[in-house]
Amino acid sequence: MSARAREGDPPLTPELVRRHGLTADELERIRGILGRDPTYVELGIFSALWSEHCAYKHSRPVLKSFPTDGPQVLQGPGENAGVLRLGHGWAVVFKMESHNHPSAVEPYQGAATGVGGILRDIFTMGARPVALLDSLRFGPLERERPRYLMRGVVRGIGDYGNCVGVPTVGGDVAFDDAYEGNPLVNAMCVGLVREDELIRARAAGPGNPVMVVGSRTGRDGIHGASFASAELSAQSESRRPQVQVGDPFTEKLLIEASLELIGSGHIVAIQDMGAAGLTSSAAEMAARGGVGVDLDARAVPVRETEMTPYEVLLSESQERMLVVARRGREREVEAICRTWELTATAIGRVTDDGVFRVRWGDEVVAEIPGRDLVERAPVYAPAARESPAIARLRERALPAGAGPGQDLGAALERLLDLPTIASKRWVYEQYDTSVQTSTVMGPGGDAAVLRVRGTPLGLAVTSGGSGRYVWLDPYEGGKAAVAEAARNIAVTGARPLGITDCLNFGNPEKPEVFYQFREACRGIADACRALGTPVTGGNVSFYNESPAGAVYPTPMIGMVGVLPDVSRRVGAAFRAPGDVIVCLGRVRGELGGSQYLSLVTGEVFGRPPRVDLEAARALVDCLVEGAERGLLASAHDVSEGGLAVALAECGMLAPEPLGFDADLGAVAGAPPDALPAAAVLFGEDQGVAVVSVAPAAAAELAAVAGRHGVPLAAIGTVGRPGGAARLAVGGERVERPVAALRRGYENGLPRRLDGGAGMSLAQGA
Amino acid sequence: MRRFRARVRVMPRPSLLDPQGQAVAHALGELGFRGVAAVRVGRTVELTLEAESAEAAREGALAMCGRLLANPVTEDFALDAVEPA
Amino acid sequence: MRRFRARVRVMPRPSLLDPQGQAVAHALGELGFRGVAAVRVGRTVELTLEAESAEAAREGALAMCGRLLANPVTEDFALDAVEPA
Amino acid sequence: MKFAVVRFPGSNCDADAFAAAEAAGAAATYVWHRSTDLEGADVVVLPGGFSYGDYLRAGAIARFSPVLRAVAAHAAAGRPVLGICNGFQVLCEAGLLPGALVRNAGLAFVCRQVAVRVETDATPFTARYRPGQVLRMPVAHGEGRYVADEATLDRLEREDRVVFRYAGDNPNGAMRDIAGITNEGRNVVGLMPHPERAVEAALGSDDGAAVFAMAAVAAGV
Ligand SMILES: Nc1ncnc2c1ncn2[C@@H]1O[C@H](COP(=O)(O)OP(=O)(O)O)[C@@H](O)[C@H]1O
Ligand SMILES: [Mg+2]
Repeated sequence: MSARAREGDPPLTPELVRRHGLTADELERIRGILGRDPTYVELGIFSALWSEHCAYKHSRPVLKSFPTDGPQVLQGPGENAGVLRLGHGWAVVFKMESHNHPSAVEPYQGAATGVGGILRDIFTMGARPVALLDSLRFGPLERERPRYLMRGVVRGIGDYGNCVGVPTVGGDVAFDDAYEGNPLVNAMCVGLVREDELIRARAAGPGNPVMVVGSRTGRDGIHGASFASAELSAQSESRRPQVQVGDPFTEKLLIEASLELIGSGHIVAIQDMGAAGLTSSAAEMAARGGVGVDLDARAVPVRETEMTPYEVLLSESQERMLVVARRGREREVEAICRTWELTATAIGRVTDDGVFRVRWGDEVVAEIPGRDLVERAPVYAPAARESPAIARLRERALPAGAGPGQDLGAALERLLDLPTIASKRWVYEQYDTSVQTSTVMGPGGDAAVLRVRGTPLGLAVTSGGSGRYVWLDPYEGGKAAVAEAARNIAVTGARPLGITDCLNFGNPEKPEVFYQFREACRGIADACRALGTPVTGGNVSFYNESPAGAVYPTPMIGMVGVLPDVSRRVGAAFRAPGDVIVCLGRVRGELGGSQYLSLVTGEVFGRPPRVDLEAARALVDCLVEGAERGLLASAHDVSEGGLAVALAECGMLAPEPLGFDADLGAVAGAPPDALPAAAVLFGEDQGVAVVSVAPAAAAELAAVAGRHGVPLAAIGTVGRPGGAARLAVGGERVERPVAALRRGYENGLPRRLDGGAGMSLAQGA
Repeated sequence: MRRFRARVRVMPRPSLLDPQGQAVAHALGELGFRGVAAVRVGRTVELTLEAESAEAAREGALAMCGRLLANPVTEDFALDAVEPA
Repeated sequence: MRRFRARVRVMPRPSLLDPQGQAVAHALGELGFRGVAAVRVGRTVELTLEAESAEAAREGALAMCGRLLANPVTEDFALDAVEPA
Repeated sequence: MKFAVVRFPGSNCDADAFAAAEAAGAAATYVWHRSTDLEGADVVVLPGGFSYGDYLRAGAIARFSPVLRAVAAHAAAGRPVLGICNGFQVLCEAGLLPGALVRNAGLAFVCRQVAVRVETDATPFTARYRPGQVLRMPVAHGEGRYVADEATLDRLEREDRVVFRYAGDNPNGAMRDIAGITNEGRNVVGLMPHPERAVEAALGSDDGAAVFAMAAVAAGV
């Protein structure tokens, strides 16, 4: 039997092929695999599985350079999510994914369904989701559209995560013109599983039934995968797939049902139906297991009338899972699903012929060698060339003395009010951060820390990345993204274990973009090697472009770390008046690409901060040992806004804000080589942390730092509640009541986002 | 200027999943109501407007739907009534 | 049995503060719409019912409002239309 | 002492309530919403979450679950019932407590630690507190603004049935800062803040632990 065209199918024309996002060469390749023309349904299947989103056509060879091994790795890339060993029999399962294009079109549902998808990647591994994080990029909040997008995205993430009962404990948000036409919405999920209860999504056992569990299938998001693989343009408005609507209530039931199914032993594999729906879930599960599947698409429960096999196969309706049950256990599977008020429907079987076969009742509508479908997708090696314009910007000299006669106190106030730096409370108070009662440190500081119930362990999680640095220097920027994540983990006292990533770039067919991608990945790979944090998986999101151009190349890094004893965790906020403030790491006053520089010049240029990977590693080790020995009262790393902002945050974040007195002369160097005051205060050095210690512990910390070769300078003391924040460097002095700084910092987002136009009733106002 | 009351109805597009409507339909069934074939849940916005005429009020209300009251990507709207208030 | 479409409107009691309505009124003002004196936001529930007659469909819909669709403590309801579907 | 923690489809604080009960030294069991058997429990907890997605109105659909008949009977017998967050919403929808919980005045979901004052110790869940004592507990809800008509509010105050009030920061615009109330029999208590999330210092507060430590007062019968 061979697949045949159905009546009413459009004929195979070059136009049809093009609309499926396939090239003439790719069509030839398909003919080579099939030995004939593809049917319309088969064309749809190839289009989805060979889209950039599913096939990684442009990125695979580059991704191969990532380090993926380590003694802690239980599962590297290739499964639904990566898995690392935590100890005490527990493993952490985590993954990050983008939902940029759907969120640009419909921010609320786009973001919500992004959360739903990443949750499913985690619980299909048998893990219970315990935390969500979100990394977001928008255009400037001075404009209405970015405000509208941000409100919708945050509400969508909140409504979904809150409803399923998984706390959203971290993330980051940054704003820049580069993201105005194409926001970034990246969601990360973290789960916990007993090592011996891991399950992998590999179909096995010819004769075993294949079942769909969860929601009915509608015409949602058909061609979503290929949509995600094209630039946003005026035309994409019309090509845009039907918006997918999330149903977190059903997802919650799916979580419980799936975990129970996995624990029951009645199933051999489970996979979520994400991008390209039934097609990709079935094909991938079969290819991983080296088997075939024989499905009847007409058996799939549908929500709309007169759906075609093409639509059923490519629908991206949410909250659905594909399950391979053990033969003869269909009843048991159905029964478990029924207790969770879900339906399970058998739609086919695993076969031993390796063929991906789809029927529609009696007709065979697709018949493709399964392995070829997944593994013979084309791979491209695009040209790579640095943009000379960006190279020039990078090499452009900074203003002498780091800017003309600035009022440094006013600059600090303005930095704290910048949406990128200001408190993200407006965002994270819309998220349930304490459900599941394991959040030991929520958002607001650096990484969040969760306890692992029944063990002494703490799990630290963070996500983020600076697109500016990568734009100016992709290699250094890639390193910086990983190094910053590692610092965020280490300041809590946790040891970094590994990363997931979400690589957001423009159109890889443009040499300038592919250069950024390749170099950023090289930076990430080098940093991961140096820091001992393998890459366990991730996601590539290309074609993040709008008519105004590409977004900043933004590799987002999601990192997890472990604390052997959660009671030793360290917070970012100063704790006690009189504690000694210590600066760890070498200060170089790097203002290239900094927030301060663009504040005073209105431009983004210069060499972004360089990362000395050996020093980064030493700083991590020093922080971890300092926490382990109980020496640190607080620890916070320097990032956007530099030392001055980091110190201000340490003071402001205390439940009752604490003043401080800091003289940065010691880290500025001696004249005539002393760094300019602005550079010391606002340079965004990638390798510095500010810690506070009880006076009695200062000497021991100095010894620890010495052993790790980390430069250490005592720079001041913690002041009293409601006191003044005082900074001195060279002859310059800045003094502000810490309460006033905090008002500005806390108001940055609310004053731009609350009330007024740009609200959306569709998102419940 | 006179006062009018305009009533706008905003409903999710028929082809989109409406989880809320589904849940209500399910609940009505469990409550013993027979014959509930489908439920969709949308919004009503009641506007009290100052306008020169009913026609002007109607036009105003429609413009508001286009700008704010309905999401053009996921919803349809209808103006159900414009009456003197 | 025939099919009917019944449309139910559920509005917050006038005595109750409606912050959503206020926010919409404010936003409409910012968007430049003049003469918006007040806004209230409620719910529309569209029921597709199988019933012997329009009268039976109407009765069914009213009973559903009383049991589930409206909260008597905070909301009023009205049956806006019952039409053959 | 035995707690029954009711699970509706969409409950998501069930495990937290269960753990809080056990931490207080009680036994705990889950009861699925389709069950009508409370398994001999002394105390019933309706936990937080989003029963039926909170579609239509929070708690509106869950209140018709079969288990609610058993809960109502338990309450009518004067035995303790605690509704936390979504559980409070269900109790109001079911008419076991007066008033209603509507959309937060700020129109957004809000999750943060708030200060809550205990107004009365004359309920099985507050017997271990002093009136006037201020507790730190998180709130996490989108529909937590307590509303009722003036007569009902006056009556609640007169009869000492306001159990908890927000002290200072009212996160949802609740009338008269009401965070929790009790019924005429004083055995049914509903509150929006989450005492089960404040039972260990490691979680930021252990002020809520005593809500579950009801030992002697217990069965109330
Ligand atoms: N989108 C978000 N969701 C949740 N938490 C966030 C989000 N954005 C920022 N936060 C939290 O706010 C705090 C400060 O964020 P950020 O300034 O990005 O920290 P850092 O510079 O240490 O990475 C962190 O605890 C972070 O997790
Ligand atoms: Mg940090």
